[in-house]
Amino acid sequence: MAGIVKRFPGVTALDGVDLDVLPGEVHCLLGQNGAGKSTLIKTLAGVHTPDEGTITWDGTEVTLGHPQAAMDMGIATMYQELDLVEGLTVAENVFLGHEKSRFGFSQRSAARAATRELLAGLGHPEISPTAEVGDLSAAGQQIVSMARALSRKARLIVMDEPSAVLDSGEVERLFDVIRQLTAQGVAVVYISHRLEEIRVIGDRVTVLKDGRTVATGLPAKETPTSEVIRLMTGRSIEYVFPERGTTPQDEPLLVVEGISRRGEFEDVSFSVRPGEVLGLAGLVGAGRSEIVETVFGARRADAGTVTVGGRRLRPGSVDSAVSAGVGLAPEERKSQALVLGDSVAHNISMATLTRFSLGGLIDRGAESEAAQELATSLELRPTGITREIRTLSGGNQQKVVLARWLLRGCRVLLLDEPTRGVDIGARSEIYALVRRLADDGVAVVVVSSEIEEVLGLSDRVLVVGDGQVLHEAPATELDEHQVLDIIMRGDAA
Amino acid sequence: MSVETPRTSEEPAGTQEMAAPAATAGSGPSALSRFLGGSATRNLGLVIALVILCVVGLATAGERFGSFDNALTILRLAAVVGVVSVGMTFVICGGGIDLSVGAIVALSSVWATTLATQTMAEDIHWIVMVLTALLVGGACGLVNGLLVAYGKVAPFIATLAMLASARGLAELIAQRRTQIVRDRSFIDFFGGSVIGIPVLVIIFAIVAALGWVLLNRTTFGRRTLAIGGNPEAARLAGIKVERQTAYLYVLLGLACGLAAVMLMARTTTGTSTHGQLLELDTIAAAVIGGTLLSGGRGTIVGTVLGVLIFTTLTNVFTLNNVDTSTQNVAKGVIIVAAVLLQQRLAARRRST
Amino acid sequence: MSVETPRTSEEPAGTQEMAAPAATAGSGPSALSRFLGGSATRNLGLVIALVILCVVGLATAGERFGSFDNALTILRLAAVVGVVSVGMTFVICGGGIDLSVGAIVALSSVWATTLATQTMAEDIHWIVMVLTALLVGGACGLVNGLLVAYGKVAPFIATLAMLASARGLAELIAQRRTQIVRDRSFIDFFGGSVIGIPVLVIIFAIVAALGWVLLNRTTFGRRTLAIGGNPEAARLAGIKVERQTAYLYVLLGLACGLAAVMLMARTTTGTSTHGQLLELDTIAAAVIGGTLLSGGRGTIVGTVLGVLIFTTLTNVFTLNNVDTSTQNVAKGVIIVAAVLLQQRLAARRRST
Amino acid sequence: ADTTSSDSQRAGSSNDDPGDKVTIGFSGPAADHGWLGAINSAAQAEAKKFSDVEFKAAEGTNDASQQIAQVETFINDKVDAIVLLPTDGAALTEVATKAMNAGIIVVNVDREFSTPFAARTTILGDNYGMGVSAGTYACKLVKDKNLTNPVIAEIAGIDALPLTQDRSKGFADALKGCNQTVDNRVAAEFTVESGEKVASNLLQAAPKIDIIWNHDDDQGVGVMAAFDNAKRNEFAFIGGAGSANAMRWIKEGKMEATVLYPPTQAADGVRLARLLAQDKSMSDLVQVAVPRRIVLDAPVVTKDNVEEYLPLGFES
Ligand SMILES: Nc1ncnc2c1ncn2[C@@H]1O[C@H](COP(=O)(O)OP(=O)(O)OP(=O)(O)O)[C@@H](O)[C@H]1O
Ligand SMILES: Nc1ncnc2c1ncn2[C@@H]1O[C@H](COP(=O)(O)OP(=O)(O)OP(=O)(O)O)[C@@H](O)[C@H]1O
Ligand SMILES: [Mg+2]
Ligand SMILES: [Mg+2]
Repeated sequence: MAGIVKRFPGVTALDGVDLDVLPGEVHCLLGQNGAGKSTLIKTLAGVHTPDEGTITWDGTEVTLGHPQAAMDMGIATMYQELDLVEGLTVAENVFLGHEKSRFGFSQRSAARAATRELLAGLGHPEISPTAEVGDLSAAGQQIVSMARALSRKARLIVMDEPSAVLDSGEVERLFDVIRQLTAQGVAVVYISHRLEEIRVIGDRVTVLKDGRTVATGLPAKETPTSEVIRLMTGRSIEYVFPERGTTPQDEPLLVVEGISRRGEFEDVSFSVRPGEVLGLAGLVGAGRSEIVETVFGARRADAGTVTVGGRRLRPGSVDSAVSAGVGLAPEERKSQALVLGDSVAHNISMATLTRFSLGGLIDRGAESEAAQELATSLELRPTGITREIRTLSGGNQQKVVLARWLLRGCRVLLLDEPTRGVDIGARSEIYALVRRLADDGVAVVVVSSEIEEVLGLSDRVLVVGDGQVLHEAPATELDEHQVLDIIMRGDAA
Repeated sequence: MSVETPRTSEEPAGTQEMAAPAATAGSGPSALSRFLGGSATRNLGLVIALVILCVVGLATAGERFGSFDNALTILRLAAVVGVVSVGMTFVICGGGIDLSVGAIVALSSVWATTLATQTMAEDIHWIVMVLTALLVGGACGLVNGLLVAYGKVAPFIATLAMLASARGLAELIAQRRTQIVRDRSFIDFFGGSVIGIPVLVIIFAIVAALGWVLLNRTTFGRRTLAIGGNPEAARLAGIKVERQTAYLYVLLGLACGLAAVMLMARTTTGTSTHGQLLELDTIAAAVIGGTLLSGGRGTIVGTVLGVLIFTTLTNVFTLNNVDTSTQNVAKGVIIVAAVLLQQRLAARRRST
Repeated sequence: MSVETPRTSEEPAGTQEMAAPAATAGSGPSALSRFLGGSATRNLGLVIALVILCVVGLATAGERFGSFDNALTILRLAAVVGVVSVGMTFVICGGGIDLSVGAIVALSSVWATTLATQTMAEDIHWIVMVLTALLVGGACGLVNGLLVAYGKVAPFIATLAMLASARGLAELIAQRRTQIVRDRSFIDFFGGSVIGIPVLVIIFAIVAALGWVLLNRTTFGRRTLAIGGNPEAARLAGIKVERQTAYLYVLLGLACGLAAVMLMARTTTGTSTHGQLLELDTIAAAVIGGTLLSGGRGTIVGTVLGVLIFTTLTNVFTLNNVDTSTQNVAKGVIIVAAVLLQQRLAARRRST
Repeated sequence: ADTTSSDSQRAGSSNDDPGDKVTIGFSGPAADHGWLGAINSAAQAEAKKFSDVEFKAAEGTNDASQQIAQVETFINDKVDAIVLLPTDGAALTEVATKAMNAGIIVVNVDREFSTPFAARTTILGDNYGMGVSAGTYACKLVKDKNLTNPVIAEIAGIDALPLTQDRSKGFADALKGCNQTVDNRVAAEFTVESGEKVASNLLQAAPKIDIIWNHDDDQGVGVMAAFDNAKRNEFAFIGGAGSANAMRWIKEGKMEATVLYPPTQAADGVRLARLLAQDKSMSDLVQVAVPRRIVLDAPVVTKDNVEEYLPLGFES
């Protein structure tokens, strides 16, 4: 690909990008949120038609008018936003668009068998080909998406942040698969915000910044991290977790006692003091999302109580939690957090409407001022708050969700995978933000599948496995191996 | 200069979405385009369509179309549909739909003109009839709202059931008779004019203005758009989705009650046949006005323009003595042409 | 033993979703429940509703309801609505809606019974009439499809326009007269029976069976559900969303053409008033049968059950001499009660 | 023959005495309209008069297919006679023939079948005649008032119905007789609301009108409201069907005349069906049997004869 330019109304997402990929290599694509990575690979996949530039495949120049054209050429893509149809089964999704069929009649058993094989190859024989995709967890869906890319028998597989929803074990398995592929001469374009992954799996690196290629063909293993970060952000970032303060020994603010939900988790108790950051570590599917959602009242607990500042929350009532000062940044921002067709400003102020209103009338000046302030402080890109949120890149959308609860000024903040898909610069900003909030006396609960992140950010860590609290300890007393060990052993200590 | 941030071209086909993008009111748009509901581009298309219609009207029917009287006739006819359409815009923006509006109008009009109500109205004041109609409309809306919001019955089904029941009930109450409004002062009030403007038109204007404020400037409106745009996100942001949904149907029910009063004044009757196919007219007005059937987006100005376009169209046809069948054929073609034109226009403006 | 992996209870309110969760056909479900469209729970509710209706029918009208003849009457009546409902299920599953079905049926019936067509049919064979009806229906569907898929006109608007135009055109062609089918062999063929089963019912059965296979066993069906469930994902998977969308409307148009033929045989006429309110009946049948109005989910079995429920309901009412108004009131209440019951039932089964 | 005033004062006949028990099925269009409502209730009332009649009224429907199913149900039920007011005469012909073949007496009311074999007896309101009556009366007005170049307007009912076409044709044909044509024509939907709507637009279309014929007094209530709203009354307003409202307006001078369209046809049908089922004859005729075809008159009600017709006016 050379000199690719893609303009959206109002923004030039790609402004002359070059990318060349060799057979059998893992080519990593790096860049901040909004740098244009997803746009670039969508251009490669035939989703967008570039305004300028050429794509050369096997030595011949091609134009890709439709995703099917790219696939026919041998390019398969795993998109950042999961591209699955929730109402269809796993097998149907895997073979969507290239169904196994004879005379138009689908050969369902053949498709199921092939799917089963693919999933087994990915290390997930437990996912049933006949399960409905909507019922799978985000990680499960990512696996399906991967199976789908593999089912195409492509010569180039593009992966847009495949590891965002995966835990470390899953990522390892993903890497095994990638190695097998490259051994067969398949090229892989790999996008991730986790630089350590790049080191492990990558061969060469291309860095995008503001829709331009700033570096290409860097050796992945050798280039120093600081150099990559400097190329991406234009400045150097000390990629470290903020200093922990001394947690005041106040009364716990959030007290969760013995909550259970049948089939999801059992007898979970914990408490968080003001100024404390509690981390929930565990593997994908451990039920951590369910726990925080239940605490928030988005799911109704079968048993147990949640109290905030001594006040008991009504079970199953988000409203009661919100008015008690609890906020939740949910795991799936698109389906659970954002009104995609609405503006950034409105999405930010969604939980705080009454503050800007007098007798129901909204003071729009005050509203947009407050939203703009937050957008600026979170370095939202682009900064305009009147922009429709669907046009923002994934990481920037996440910032908007955080901004919503920052604006509200919560006493208790529940963050489910707060840095999923967030670039390294923004990530350290979010860490600093969380710490600052804690210092201001907010009780924070962080769920993350990145154990390093949980350990680095929290004061105290709960290790959750299979719907149970397995272990509780101050973060300083645990390391990554211990956590994995606890999870592997399984039963509660 | 447009400051919209339009959507990309990958509009999924087959979704119930107008292809024109909504502009978000940024810092720069003129007062006019701001008034046009924050989505000037889309509404501009409607205004152009309306202007073309008027030009055609003037060209073919001249003075008869251009007279002040005729304008009032159009507005008076638009008033009843308009009031309900404004309410419908809220329900659709909130992710719902209401097929029962016509039936609710019928039931309200019948209930407000029963012998008992009219006798009471005679003793006290005609306001009794108005209150009865509003009460009946609101109650029907409440039932719809409860079924949809708390009973989790699909809006299409719940309001279809209400459509059947309310019209049936109206027939039972009225014994299928046309009930004549006897109170002259009621008819004189609603049939009258204030400084040359019919009261019905004034009511429509007030309802539209209130609707505009409610949708664009209040927390109620913001919540409506949020639950329509993404109910799950709204719920997790602490919005009481169920309650808000129920409110919307009650609001529409009240609009139906008001429309019933207006219709009673216009036709001097209450009957179970009032409001036939009103659901189609109002949904069509809202949708052509840019309201997304899937919820989360819509403008009152667009809806009002939609109502005016349909009403003016019929007026122009009648002035030209076009027979109904030809009218229908032409109507279909014109609707599609207008929508296509509007899209091209939007695309053009987008790329400037 | 249910093997569904149920959804969580946080169904957003206000979405046009039946609250009953779809069961995913795992490895365990019985052949029966598998046949019931892969969502046994939901369809079980419908079957129970139908059984209750039949019990009520038997209890109140006894032999008159239970007779074989009466069953055939119900089925014959269901046949026309049923054929169109099957087509409608496809369009709705694909994320669309079609308001013009009634008008297309009318236009097809009129076109197939014009003097010219009938004369040609006399010279050649009555199949000419059938082909004409199918052609007209298919053509109307094609126009709808092109407008929606490529013109990006919202389905509601595009088909509303078609509704007006097609009916207007039918009136113009027929000069608003009822056109009588003169070909006896045509009427004898479609009005006849094969081993005691009316041909119309057989046609309905075949259409339903073909529809089931098409939706559940072919790539066409998968793609339909995909574009309805997530058009963007479907597009990324290389599906030609536009083309598939257009196909769906053509399919429904053909179903309308076939329905027109059936109606011509039933009524021995072609007229512009055929198929009135058919859009409501067919959408209602599909939706009560569990098809999501927002697309991506639906079953043919559910739709067929929906059609049968509505038809049987009317039959039971007629046998019991219930007056229309009371019927309507009762109908509304019954629909809501059935849906609510079904939900509770689904919730109950879910938790076992 | 004016059989509409089918009262029981016909002495000297034993026809009204109880006879064999007969079951009569009745099916008509949806009674969503005053005239049809009157048809239904008159039929119902007529049936109640006889202790030997079991009356089964099916749900009114505007869907021919649905109505066919109703007749099929009657056939399944083995009723003795069916009184049928078809939504569309031609569409119901086939099933009516089937009923006749099954030995059931079919009495066709108002809208005629396409073959005479489908019914034992046909009672018709005369839609064409109604138009002719209205047109003739309009011609008379033109002459009486000495109008040169009069503006004549017509407000039709549901335009897609053949009966509307018949009425309009009759009106146009009669107007031809005095060299007049319809200048403005609109079509409503037999409802008050639609009447008001189209009349409002009509008044704008024609700034001055001399004669307006409105097909239907039901929608006439709305039409009258539109006149009042626009404060227009320069024209002679002729109605149709003959509702009580219209009769009152004629008395008050708000309406010039209305053309009667008898709402008792189905009642007559029930009466005849009973006679036929019991194998009796019509006592008022010299002829022994019930005639095959009865066409009802469409008289014009004016200020002069309104008192006479007032009892026939139906409340709508
Ligand atoms: N459909 C669209 N319409 C308008 N602007 C868009 C659209 N898609 C992307 N953009 C803009 O293009 C730029 C690049 O976005 P892109 O999604 O490619 O970033 P990214 O590098 O993938 O970021 P992330 O790491 O957050 O996923 C952003 O400024 C974004 O707002
Ligand atoms: N592969 C799978 N197939 C079916 N159901 C699954 C699968 N994975 C997870 N689930 C369901 O999802 C629930 C938890 O998944 P989820 O990913 O939300 O947990 P989590 O611990 O919050 O994960 P995350 O690390 O993503 O936050 C499980 O209880 C299980 O019912
Ligand atoms: Mg991206
Ligand atoms: Mg989770």
